[in-house]
Amino acid sequence: MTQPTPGKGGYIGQAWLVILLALLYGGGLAGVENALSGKIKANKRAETYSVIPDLVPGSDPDKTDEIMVRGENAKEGLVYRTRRTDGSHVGWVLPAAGQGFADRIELLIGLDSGVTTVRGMYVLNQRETPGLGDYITRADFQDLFRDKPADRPLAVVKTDPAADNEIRALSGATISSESVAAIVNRALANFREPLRALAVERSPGNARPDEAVE
Amino acid sequence: MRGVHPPERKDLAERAPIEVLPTPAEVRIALLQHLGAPCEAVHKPRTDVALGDVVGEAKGFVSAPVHASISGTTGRMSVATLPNGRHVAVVPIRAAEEQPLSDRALFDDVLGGEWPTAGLEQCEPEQIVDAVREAGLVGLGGAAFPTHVKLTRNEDRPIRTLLINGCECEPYLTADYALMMEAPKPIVAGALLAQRAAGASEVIICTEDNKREAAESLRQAAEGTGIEVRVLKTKYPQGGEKQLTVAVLGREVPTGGLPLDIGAVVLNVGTAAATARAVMRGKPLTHRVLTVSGAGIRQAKNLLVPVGASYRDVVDCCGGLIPEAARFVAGGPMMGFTIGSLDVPVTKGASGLTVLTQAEVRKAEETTCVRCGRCVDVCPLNLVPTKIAMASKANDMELAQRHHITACMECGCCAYVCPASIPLVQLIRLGKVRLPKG
Amino acid sequence: MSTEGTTNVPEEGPTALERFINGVLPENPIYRQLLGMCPTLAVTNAMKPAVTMAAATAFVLICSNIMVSLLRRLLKPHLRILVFTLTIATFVTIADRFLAAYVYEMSKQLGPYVPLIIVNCLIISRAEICASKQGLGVAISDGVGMSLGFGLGLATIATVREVLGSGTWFGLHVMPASWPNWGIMALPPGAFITLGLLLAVAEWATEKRASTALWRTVRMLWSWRH
Amino acid sequence: METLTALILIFIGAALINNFVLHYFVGICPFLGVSRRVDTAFGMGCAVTFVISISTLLNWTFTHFILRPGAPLPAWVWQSLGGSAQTQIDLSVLSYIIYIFVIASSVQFVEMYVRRFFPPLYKSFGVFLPLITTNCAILFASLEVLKHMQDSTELWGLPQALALALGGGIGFTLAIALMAGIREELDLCDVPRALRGAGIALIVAGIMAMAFMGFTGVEKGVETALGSLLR
Amino acid sequence: MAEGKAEKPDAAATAESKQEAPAVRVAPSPHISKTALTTRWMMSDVLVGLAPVVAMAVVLFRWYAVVQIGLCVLTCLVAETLFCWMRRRPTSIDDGSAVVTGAILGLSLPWSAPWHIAVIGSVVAIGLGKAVFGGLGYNIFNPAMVGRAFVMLSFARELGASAYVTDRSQLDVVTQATPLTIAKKVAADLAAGAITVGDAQVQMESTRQLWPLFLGNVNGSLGETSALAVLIGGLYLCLRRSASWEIPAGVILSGLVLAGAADRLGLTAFTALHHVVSGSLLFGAFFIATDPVTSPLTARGKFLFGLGVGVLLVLLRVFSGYPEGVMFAVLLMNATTPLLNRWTIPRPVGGPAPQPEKA
Amino acid sequence: MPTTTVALALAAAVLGLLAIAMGFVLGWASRKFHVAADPRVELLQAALPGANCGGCGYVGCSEYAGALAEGDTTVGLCAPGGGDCAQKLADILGVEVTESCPYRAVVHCSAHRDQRLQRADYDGERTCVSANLVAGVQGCTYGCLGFGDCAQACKYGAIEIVGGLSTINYEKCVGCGACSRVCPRNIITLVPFKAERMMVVACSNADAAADVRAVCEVGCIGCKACARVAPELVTMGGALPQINYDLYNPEESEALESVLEKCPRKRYLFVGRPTAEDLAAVADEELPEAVTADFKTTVDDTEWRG
Ligand SMILES: Cc1cc2nc3c(=O)[nH]c(=O)nc-3n(C[C@H](O)[C@H](O)[C@H](O)COP(=O)(O)O)c2cc1C
Ligand SMILES: Cc1cc2nc3c(=O)[nH]c(=O)nc-3n(C[C@H](O)[C@H](O)[C@H](O)COP(=O)(O)O)c2cc1C
Ligand SMILES: Cc1cc2nc3c(=O)[nH]c(=O)nc-3n(C[C@H](O)[C@H](O)[C@H](O)COP(=O)(O)O)c2cc1C
Ligand SMILES: Cc1cc2nc3c(=O)[nH]c(=O)nc-3n(C[C@H](O)[C@H](O)[C@H](O)CO)c2cc1C
Ligand code: SF4
Ligand code: SF4
Ligand code: SF4
Ligand code: SF4
Ligand code: FES
Repeated sequence: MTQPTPGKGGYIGQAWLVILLALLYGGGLAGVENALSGKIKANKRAETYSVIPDLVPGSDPDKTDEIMVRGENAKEGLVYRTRRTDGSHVGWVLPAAGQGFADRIELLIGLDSGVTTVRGMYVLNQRETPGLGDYITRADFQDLFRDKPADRPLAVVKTDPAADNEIRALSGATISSESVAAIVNRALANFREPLRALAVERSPGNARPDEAVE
Repeated sequence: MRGVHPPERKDLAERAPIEVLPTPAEVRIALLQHLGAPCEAVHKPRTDVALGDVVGEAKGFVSAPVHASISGTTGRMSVATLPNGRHVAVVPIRAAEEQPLSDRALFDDVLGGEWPTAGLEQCEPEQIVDAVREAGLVGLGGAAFPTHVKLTRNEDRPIRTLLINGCECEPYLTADYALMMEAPKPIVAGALLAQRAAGASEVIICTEDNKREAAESLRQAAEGTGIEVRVLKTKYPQGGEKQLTVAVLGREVPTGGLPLDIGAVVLNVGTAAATARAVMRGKPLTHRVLTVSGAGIRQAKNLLVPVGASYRDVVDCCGGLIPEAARFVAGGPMMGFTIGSLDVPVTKGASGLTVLTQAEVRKAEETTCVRCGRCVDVCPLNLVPTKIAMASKANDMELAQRHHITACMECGCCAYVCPASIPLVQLIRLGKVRLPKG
Repeated sequence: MSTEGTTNVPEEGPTALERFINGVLPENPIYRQLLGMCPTLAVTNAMKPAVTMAAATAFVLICSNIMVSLLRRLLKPHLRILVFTLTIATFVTIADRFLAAYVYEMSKQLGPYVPLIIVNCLIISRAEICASKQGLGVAISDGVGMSLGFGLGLATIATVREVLGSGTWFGLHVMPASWPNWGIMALPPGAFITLGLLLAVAEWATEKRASTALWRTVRMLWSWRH
Repeated sequence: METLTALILIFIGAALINNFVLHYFVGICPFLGVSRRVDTAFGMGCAVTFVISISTLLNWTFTHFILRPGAPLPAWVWQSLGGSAQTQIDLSVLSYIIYIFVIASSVQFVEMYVRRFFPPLYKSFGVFLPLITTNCAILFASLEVLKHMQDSTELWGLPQALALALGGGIGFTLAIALMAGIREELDLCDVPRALRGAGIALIVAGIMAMAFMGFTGVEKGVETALGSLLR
Repeated sequence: MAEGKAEKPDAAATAESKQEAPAVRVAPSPHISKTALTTRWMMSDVLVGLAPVVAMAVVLFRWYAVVQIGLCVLTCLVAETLFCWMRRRPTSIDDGSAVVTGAILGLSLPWSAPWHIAVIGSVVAIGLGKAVFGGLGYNIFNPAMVGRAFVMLSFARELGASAYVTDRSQLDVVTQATPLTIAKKVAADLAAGAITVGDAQVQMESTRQLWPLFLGNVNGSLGETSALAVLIGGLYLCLRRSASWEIPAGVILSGLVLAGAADRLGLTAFTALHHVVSGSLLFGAFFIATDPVTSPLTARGKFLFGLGVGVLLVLLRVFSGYPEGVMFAVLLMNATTPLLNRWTIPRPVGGPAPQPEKA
Repeated sequence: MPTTTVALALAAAVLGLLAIAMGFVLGWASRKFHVAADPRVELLQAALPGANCGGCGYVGCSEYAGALAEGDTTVGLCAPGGGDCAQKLADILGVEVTESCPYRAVVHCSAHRDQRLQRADYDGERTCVSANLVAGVQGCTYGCLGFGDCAQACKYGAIEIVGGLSTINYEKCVGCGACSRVCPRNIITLVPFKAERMMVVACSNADAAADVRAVCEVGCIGCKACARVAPELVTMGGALPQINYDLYNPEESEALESVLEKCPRKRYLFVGRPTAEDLAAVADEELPEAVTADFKTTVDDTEWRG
C-alpha cells in the first residue's frame, strides 16, 4: 500500500475526485432507480399476480389488494385479497414459507373467501434436489392441493389418498412433499381464523351463501 | 519396545569357532575409520613398519590413531571408498615375509591367555583412558565412535551405569556371540577397566535370549566381580543404545542426546575386550572379529581379521563365493552397507560380511505408499517413517523436521516391513543430507 | 501493487488488437488467469444464467474500463482503487436494476451473484492493468476481449453442466430421451468438478499447443501483428 | 426460544449446510489462493471471520438506519424538509456501493492496524489481507442480510445478521483449513501435471462439496428435533 | 514424480546395466524385507475379508448381487487400465486395489441400481477418486465412496430410500423399506407430532427384533444387511492387521454412545444397539473407514478418525435428510485426515528432536 | 419538493459524506499506522520475469526483489530476464549494471557409461541425490551418476542424459544454475561464455592417476601437461587442472589448441554455442570474475550414520 502524502490540501483536498464522483454516481443511481423502480416493482408484483387467477379461480388480478394481517402467532403477514372483476370478494392468496428438504421453500396458497377450501398452491422459490424434490414445482403436484379442505391439516401419504385431506407424496421425495404440506398447514393454522374474521367483517355482502362463514 | 523379528539366520556361523585369517599379502589402512576428524599419515611411502606401529596420527579430541595391523612396507597413498560411502585416503602396507604373530599366537595375543580381574584397582582412570586413546580404540559395535571420549569422566554428568552390549540383534552376525563364547574373560576385564575409567557404579552385560549359552559363559567369567549379566527378550533392534537403555534401565535417552545424559555409557563386548587388551597388554586395536556369513558364501566363519585386510582376502579364506552371490553387505543385512567391489579394506567398525544371493535380493518392485501404517507400528523410536521419507523426497524439510527426522537411527525396521518396498531408510538419509546445515 | 506515479506514466503497452486477442484466449480470465471464480461456479448450471451473467459482466467491465480510462489522468495513486470500486459498484447497480426491470426471471435466478460482480477481480484488475494506463480505444477493446473470454469460459462450463445435468442446452433437448440426467451437475460439486477438469483440459491443450490448430491460428494472427 | 432456534439454524446453515464456499461459491479466490499451508489458511479464515462480522455489523446498521425503505434517517431529513410522513424514501439502490465502501475501508483499516501493531501476523497474511476486500464472502453476507431485511415473511434483526456472518466465517475457516491440510498432502502426491494447482484443488473442493451435501436436511432435522425437545 | 525427462535416462540406465549384468548389486539398507507382505497381499486379504459379505449378498439378492458387484469390479478394472493408459504409465490393475474399490462400491449400492449407475460410479470412483490424485496411495478420499456419492447425488431417484423397495420381485427381503428408513420416518413423524408413541411402536414392530438385523435378513444395500458376515470378515482383517482395529473400535464406540444419547432424548426410534447392527455402520467401520490410504497413520489418529466417523454418522442419521450417514461421514473424515495426521505426530522415544532455530 | 429530487439529493449526499468520512479515517489511519516500506520492492518485482525459477539463488522472484532492495545482492542474477531485466532493475535501484556475461552450465564429467568402470547394479531410489548415499554405485565417486536430477531441475529442458551422462543443450541453457544446485556431486558449474564455444575441463576426479585409471577410461590423471603448456591459463588445483577464465581469451586459439593437444586423456573439451545476441551483449562489457570450479565433490559431505 502506498502511503498518501498528507499535507497539501489535506485528505479532503486530495479526495476531491472521489467526492465529486460519489456525488455524481449517487445522483445518477438515484436517477436510474427512479426510472426503473416502477418496472421492477411491477415485475415483482406480476410474479404473484400472474398466478392469482389460477390460485383462486374467478379472481381478477387487477382487483386484488394487499393487506397486512396479524396471524395467530402475533406476527403480521401480507395477504392478497382477491376479487372478481365486479369487485366481489372471491378469496385469499396467502404467501408462506418454510424449511424444505434442502432449503427454504416459498409458496403461495389460494383460499376461498371463507377459508374452507384450498383453491390452489404455487411454489415460488425452492432449491430442492433437481430431478427429485424439485418436482414440487410441477403442475401435477401443485394440482393435488386444489380443492382440499382448509379447516383441517393436510396429510401426506404414500399410497393413493383415502380421505379428502390426504395428498399423495411424490415418490422419492416424500420429505419435500411433506414439507410443502407442513408449510401450508402452518400458514393455515396461523391465518385461518384472522382471515375468516376479516371475510365476515369486511365483505359479508359479497360472500356467496355457500362460502359464507357459519 | 517396538521393532521386528527378522529371520535370524545365525545358525550359519554360530557354531564356527573364531579362526585367524592368514596374513594377507597387503593391507590398506584407511585414515578415517571412526566418527570424527581424519588421521594424518606419519610415514613416507616405502617405509618399513611393524605390527602395531602408528600409521596415522589422530587430529583432534574426537579422533583415534590407526596402526599397522601387519609388519611390512608402506606403499603410495591411495584412496578407497568405504562401505558407508566415504572416499578416504588409505595407506597400503605390503606384508613382510616374516610376521611376528600369526595363527594361534595371534589369537592368544588378541583374545587368549590370562585376563586377571584382580588388581585392576591399581589402574588410574586417566591411565586407562590414555591407554585406550593411544590404542586407537573405537566402538566395535558399528558406529566406531572413539572410545576414550566416552570413557572420559565429566564432573557435570557423572556416569552411573556401564552397559556392555552383547545383544548383536542383527541377523547373520555372530562375531559378538563367538567372542562371548570363546573370550568372556577379556570382556569382563575390559568392562571392569571401563567401569573404573568412567566411574560407573554398576556394570550390566546385556544379551538376548537367543544367546543363552553366551550369557552362561559370561556369567561364569564374571563370577565374583559384581557384574550382572542380563538376558533380554530377542527383538531387533534391541542392541541400539536407545533401545538398550529403555529395556535395561527403563530410561529414555533424549533425542539428539547421548546415553550420558541419563548417566549411562554403552560399550560393545568387542570394545570391552579391546579395552582390556589396550590397558593390560598395551596393544593397539589392530584386529577384530568379523562374521562372514550368508547364503552366498561357501563356508560361513567367524574370523579374526587384521584391520585393513580386503574383503576379498576374507572371502577367499571362507572358500570363496557361490556363483549366485549378488550382494556384499558390510555388516548385517538390516543396517549394513553394500560394497560395490570386494577390494575394500576392513575397518575397525566392521562387524561382518553378509553375502546375499541373487534370489534373496531380487526385491519386490517398489510401489507407492498405501499409508498402511506398518512402518509406524514397528518404528522403535515411535516415528512416522513414511511421512519423513515422503517429505524428504519432496524436499519439504519443514515437514520432515516436524516429524523429527533427526531422531531416526536408520535401524531399517520400517523399510523391512513396508509392503510397498519403499526404500524408506534411504529416503530418510536423503532428508538428513538435505537438512539445512547448522 | 501500487506503482508510484501512475498518473504520469507514458502511454505504452499492448495495442488495442493485442489487448483484444489476449483477452479471448492467451489470457483468458477463467482458464488462464483464474479470475472471478465465484460467479463462474455459481451461475453455470445452465446456459441461460451463464450468458446473462456474462452479458452483465461485460457491461460493467466495458463501462468501467471506459470510465477509468477517461479519468486516468486525474487518478491519485492512493485513491485509485477507491475510484475503481466506486465506478464498478455504480455500474453493477445499474446492471442489476436493468436485469430486474427487463429480465426479471434471470435476475431472480442470479440472485446475489449480480451484485457480486463488484468484487469480481477481473474488472478491477483490468482497470488497474489496462484502463488506468491506456487510452479509450485500447481500454474498450480490452474490455470487449476480456468479456468475450469470460463469456467463453462461462459458456463452456455451462454447456458441460447443462448437457450432462439436464440433457438440454439453452433449455433445448439435445440428449436422447433415455439420457439419465446427472443431477450432481446442477449442484455445487458438479460445478467444482467440471471447472477442475476443464482447467486440466485447458492446461493440457496449452501444453500441446503447438499441435493444436486453434492455437496455430492464434499464433498466426499474433505473428502477423508483429 | 423460537429466536434462539432460528439463530442456531442460521448459524449451522451458514457454517455447514450451505457452506459459503462449498455451497454458495463465495470466497473462492482466497479458498484457492491461500490454502497452501495450514497455518496461513487458518489465519486467513480467522481474518475473514473477523472482517465479515465487522462489516456485516456496519452494513446492517447502515441498512437499518439509512438504506431500507422507511429507514429513520432519510425519513427524518425528509420530514424536516417538510415532506409528508406517508412517503417512504428508499435508498436501497445505494446499498451495493455503500457495502463495498464499508468493506473496503474496514479491511484497509484492519490491515493498517495489524501491520502496525502485529507485524508477524501481517507477515503471515502478507499480500492476502487486501485480497479480503475483493472477497465475495464478505459482500455476500451483507447481501444475504439485505435480502432478509427486505423480505416480509422473515425480517432479520442484528442477531440474525451476526449469526449468518459468524456462521459463514467459521464455515469458511473450516473449509479452507481442511483444504489446506489436503493440499499440503497433495504436495507429496503424484498429481497429473495438467491438474496440478487449481485443477486438483477444485476437484478436491468438489468432493468436499459432495461430502458437505451430507448435511442436506440437517436444518430441518435440527428444527424438528429442537421443536420436539423443547416441547 | 519420475515423469518426463527423468524417465528416459532412468529406463535406459536399467536396461543397459542389465545387459552388462554385473554380479554385484548395491542398494541402501536394509537388505532383507518381509517378502510375504506386499500391497497385493493386503488387497487380497481385503477380498478374503469381503467373502462372507459377498456370500451373504448373493444369498439375499441372488443374481442382482452377482451382476452388481461383477459390473462394478469389471468397470473399475477397465477404468484403471484406461487412466493408466492416459498417463502413459504401466497398468496397475495387478495391485488389486481396483478390485477392492469395485467390490466395495458394488456392495454399497442397492440391488436395484440400474447398470449405468454401477458403470458411472465405478468410473468416477477410479477417475475422480483415485487417478486425479496420482493413483494408488495418493488419493485423499475413499474412491468407492466418491463414486457412490457422485451417483447418489446424480441419480437420487434410483438410489433414494424408495429405490430399495418393490413388491414386484422374486426377492423376499425387498418388500419392506430398509430398517433405517423406517426408523427415520417414525422418528420424524413422532417429532413432528404426526403420530403417537403407540403408533410409533406399532410401526417399529417389524424392525424391533435384533436377530434379523444381526443375521442380515433385512432390506438394504448389498453388503450392509448382515452384521454377522461383516463382523466375521472385519475381524479377520483386523487380526491380519490389514485393517487397523482402532478405526472400527472408534466408530462403534462413539456410535454406541451417541446413538444411546439420541435414543434417550427421543430423537431416534432405534436403540443404540439397533443403530450399530443396522445399516452400513459395521460395514463402513470395518471395510470403508479402514481404507489405509485415506485414514490417518498413527494409532491415536486412527482412533480419533474412527470416533469422528461414528459421531458424524449418528448425527447425520438423526438430523440429516438421509436415513444413513456412513458415506458422508467417511468422506468428511477423509477430508480431516491430513489435519489429524498433523496433530497426532507421536512423541518420539526420547522426546521431540531439538528443532533448529528458525532463521 | 418532489420525492425524486430529495432522493437524488439524499443519495448523492450520503455517498459524498461517506467518501469524505472515509477519506479522513483512512488518511488518518495511514499516518497513524504508518510503516515504512520500500516501494521499490514492488517495482523490482514487476520488472522481474516472474518465472520463479530460483536461478538467482533466492526462493522466488519476490525474494530476489526483496534482497535487491535491501542491497544484499546484485542485479543481473536473473538469467531468464537477461540483460534487459538487469537494466530495468538497475534503473530502479539507480545503480550500474555490473555483470551480464552469459553464464552457462558445464558438466565436469565426460565419461559415458561404458567408459566408467565397475558400475554395479543399483536397487534403490533412482535419483542422483539418493544414489550418492550408497557406496559403489559406480567406480568413480566424482563422476556423473546419470539419474538426471539436473535434467529434472532444469526448467528450460536444456539437459538430457545421454549414455548415462548429463549433457547440456546450449541452445536451450540460459545459465540459471538450477542444475548446479541439485547435483549432489557438485560437478556442474557455471562458466562465463566468452565465445560460442568454451574450453572446459571435463572431469572432476581429484584422485591420483592410478586410482582414476582404475575407475575410468577417460578421466583426468592429473599429469599436469596442460599446466606446463599454458601455465597462466591452467593451474593445478591438487590433481585437477583448473582453467582461469579471467585470462581466457577465445581469440588465442593456438594456446587453446596446444592445451587441447597436450592432454593425453583428451579431457579438455569445447562446449557450448550461446546465441549471437548474448555475444553482442557482452562484446563491449568488462569481463566479470570467473567462477571457481568447486570440486568438493565426492561423498565426503554425507554423514557417517545415525
Ligand atoms: C441425493 C438425494 C437427494 C434427495 N433429495 C430429496 C428431495 O429433494 N426431496 C425429498 O423429499 N427427498 C429427497 N431425497 C430422498 C430422501 O432422502 C428420502 O429418501 C425420501 O424422501 C424418502 O421418501 P420416499 O419414501 O418417497 O422415497 C433425496 C435422496 C437423495 C439420496
Ligand atoms: C559429537 C558426538 C559426541 C559424542 N559424545 C559422546 C560422549 O561424550 N559420551 C558417549 O558415551 N558417547 C558419545 N557419543 C557417541 C554416541 O553416544 C554413540 O555411541 C554413537 O553415536 C554411536 O551409537 P550407535 O552405535 O548406537 O549409533 C558422541 C557422538 C557424537 C556424534
Ligand atoms: C539399530 C541399531 C542396532 C544396534 N545393534 C547393536 C548390537 O546388536 N550390538 C552392539 O554392540 N551394538 C549395536 N548397536 C550400536 C549401539 O547403539 C552402540 O553404538 C554401541 O553398542 C556402543 O558401543 P561401542 O561404542 O563399543 O560400539 C546398534 C545400533 C543401532 C542404531
Ligand atoms: C482394509 C482396507 C479397506 C479398504 N477400503 C476401501 C474402500 O472403502 N474403498 C476403496 O475404494 N478402496 C478400499 N480399499 C482399497 C484401497 O486402499 C483403495 O483402492 C485405495 O484407496 C486406492 O488408492 C481398502 C483397502 C484396505 C486394505
Ligand atoms: S509401511 Fe510402507 S506402505 Fe505402509 S505406510 Fe509405511 S511406507 Fe507406506
Ligand atoms: S524411521 Fe528410522 S528409527 Fe524408525 S523404523 Fe525407520 S529407520 Fe528405524
Ligand atoms: S574420472 Fe572424470 S570423466 Fe571419469 S567418471 Fe570420474 S569424473 Fe567422469
Ligand atoms: S550431473 Fe549431477 S545431477 Fe546431473 S545426472 Fe550427473 S550426477 Fe546427477
Ligand atoms: S471471485 Fe469470489 S472471492 Fe474472488
